[in-house]
Amino acid sequence: MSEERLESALEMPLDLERLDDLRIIEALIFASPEPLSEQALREELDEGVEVLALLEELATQYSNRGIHLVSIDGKWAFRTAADLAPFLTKYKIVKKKLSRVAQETLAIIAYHQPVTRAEIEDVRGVQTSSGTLDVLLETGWIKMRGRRRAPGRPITYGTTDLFLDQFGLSKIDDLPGLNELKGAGLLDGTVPASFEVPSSQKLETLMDDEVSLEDEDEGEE
Amino acid sequence: MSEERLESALEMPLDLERLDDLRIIEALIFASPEPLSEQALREELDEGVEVLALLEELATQYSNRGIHLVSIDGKWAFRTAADLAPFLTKYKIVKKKLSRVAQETLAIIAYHQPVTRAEIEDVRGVQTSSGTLDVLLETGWIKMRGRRRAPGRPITYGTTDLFLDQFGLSKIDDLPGLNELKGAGLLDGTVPASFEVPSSQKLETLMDDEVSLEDEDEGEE
Amino acid sequence: MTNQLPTQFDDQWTQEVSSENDGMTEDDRLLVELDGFEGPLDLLLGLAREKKLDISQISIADLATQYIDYINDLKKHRLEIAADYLVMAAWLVFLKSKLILPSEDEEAESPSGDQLAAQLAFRLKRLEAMRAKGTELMARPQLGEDFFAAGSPLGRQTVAKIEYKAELFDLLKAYSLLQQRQSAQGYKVKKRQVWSIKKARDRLSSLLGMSIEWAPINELIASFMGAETAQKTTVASTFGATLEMARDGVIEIKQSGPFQPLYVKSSNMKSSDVNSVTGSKETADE
Repeated sequence: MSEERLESALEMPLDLERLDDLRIIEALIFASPEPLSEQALREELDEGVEVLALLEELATQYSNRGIHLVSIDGKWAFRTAADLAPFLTKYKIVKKKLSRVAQETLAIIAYHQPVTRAEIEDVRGVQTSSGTLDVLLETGWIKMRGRRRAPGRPITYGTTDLFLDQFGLSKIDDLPGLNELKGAGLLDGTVPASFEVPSSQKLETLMDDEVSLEDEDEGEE
Repeated sequence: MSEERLESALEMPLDLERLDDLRIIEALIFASPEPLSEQALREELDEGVEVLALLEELATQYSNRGIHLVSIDGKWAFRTAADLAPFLTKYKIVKKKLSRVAQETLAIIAYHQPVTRAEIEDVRGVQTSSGTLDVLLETGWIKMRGRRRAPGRPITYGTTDLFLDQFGLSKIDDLPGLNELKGAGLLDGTVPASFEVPSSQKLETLMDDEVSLEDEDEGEE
Repeated sequence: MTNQLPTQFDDQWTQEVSSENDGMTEDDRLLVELDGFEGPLDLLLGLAREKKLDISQISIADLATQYIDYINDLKKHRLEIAADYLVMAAWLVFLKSKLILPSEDEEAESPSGDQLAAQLAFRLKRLEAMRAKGTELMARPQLGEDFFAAGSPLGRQTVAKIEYKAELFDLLKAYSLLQQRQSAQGYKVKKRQVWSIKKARDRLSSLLGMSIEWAPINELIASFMGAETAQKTTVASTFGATLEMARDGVIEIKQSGPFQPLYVKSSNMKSSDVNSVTGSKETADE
């Protein structure tokens, strides 16, 4: 790229008048609040100045800089180079608390993984909006693990390492069990027998009734 | 001029990474509505990038173009070349001219800062109407800097970055004739010893005999 | 020495001073002139500039004389002169006298005439310098007039990145509440079997109707006692029913002592023989 740059720079006109015209065009376009048409530029320059040729020359000179001279609908403006967009984008971090529904869903996934959407709904007793799962997937705390070997081959969800990180758990077994929840006063009354903390061994690999997500063929058989 | 141009162009770095950093800096400054500080640029680039050196290189590359890269109290911005003013009249913002009194007061603040109202009056030999300071504060060229550690804790005034930008100065040391005035002792004399013209570094921070405006408590003691 | 003159300085003094020979009347001219000055220092500077271009070369004594003459001239025309101009004139008279007096009279504490003159010269030079710098600043190329910023800085696109917060406690709490909610939903309150008093009374009437003598109430109850859970309600209701029936005079109750079995029998036999079997039979027949 730098070689190209050198080349284009070497093409700079030695003709001073032409150089001045280039400078004027450059400044006019830069200072203009809107893209400038050739006509508008022509009006500012001496008659006979080949505006279009100069514009193209300028565009070439800027072609590998951080700013490009671009033509938008026949009007000219400077714009930052498209490839630099990532450097020009500012990321603002907005902290948001997980909604109660999302908290519940995340907890179900954590305690019951691998779990399908239907199973989540069964535990919650209400339908789960896809938005909730999307938000949770966005947090990076849950992932799609695979598909259940069952009619419809539903996707199974589970927690990620990031989840363990976020909640300060070293493994999924560290999630408090039934008795601990009771002990913490979080739980009283009857709890279904199905309540169990999945063991981390189970989580590493796909379960017997799970197939990998990529393994689409099997699903279509 | 064209020869100079060629020379500066030939100085373009062959090192691609450096070129990319130059391009990023170029784009960032171009996109910013306000002059960008070196610090702000540094935050966007990898650690260890010599931002100042790159900025100076960019400034050289632009030195004979229609747009210049200028430094305003350590902040950087693109500005059209002053010699092209006649071609850019259509962008002129018609502003109310400063009165003679305001001009004089602005000069006193610029050359004597940080300066109190009483000191301004001492130089001018007349009372300064609050209207004059209001007009100047409104331009954004001067600001209240702090309070002098002196009886009555008078407010001190100084110039802003906008002032430097407005008058094409890169730092307060660049005020025309500043050194001669200093040499002639015209910037000190009947005024307190602490009343000296600060260098650009000093402008950022309060002087020894200044306290911040917010620091009201100290005044009430 | 800080002076006050509320009028705005508009740099008219050169013009005004040089217009001495214009067709204006002298009074008008002087009035306009003084109005044009921003205080005594400014007037002094004006007078100095009229004499010489270089203020550092000017004689302060001469300048003082000039100023005093000028003010006296104004006074002659009985023009109103702002007090600070007069104060300056008085001070300059004092300065002149000091300059003329031999310096050995000077006390160490008060500044000499030369020092005062130097100070005044300094102030004049400083004011002139600042005035010049103001003009010089304004003559510089200015942003928005001679050079320009980008006409349409696009700024930087801001992308909001949502970072979700959640504590383990919140998660556990949510899960526990959920589980409790779910288990509460699964629990069905069984309908309690309640033996109503009316039912007990009906049953008792029919049983006593068949009985002709005192019958222990426990046995009567046992004959129609249902499930164990219903035991308490049956006993309670039957007892209530017997009391009700006794009040109505339908039956009679007897008990040999506290916590002893209760006996009941139909009372519709008018006979006082409570042991009469036939009586109770008749009652039952009715």
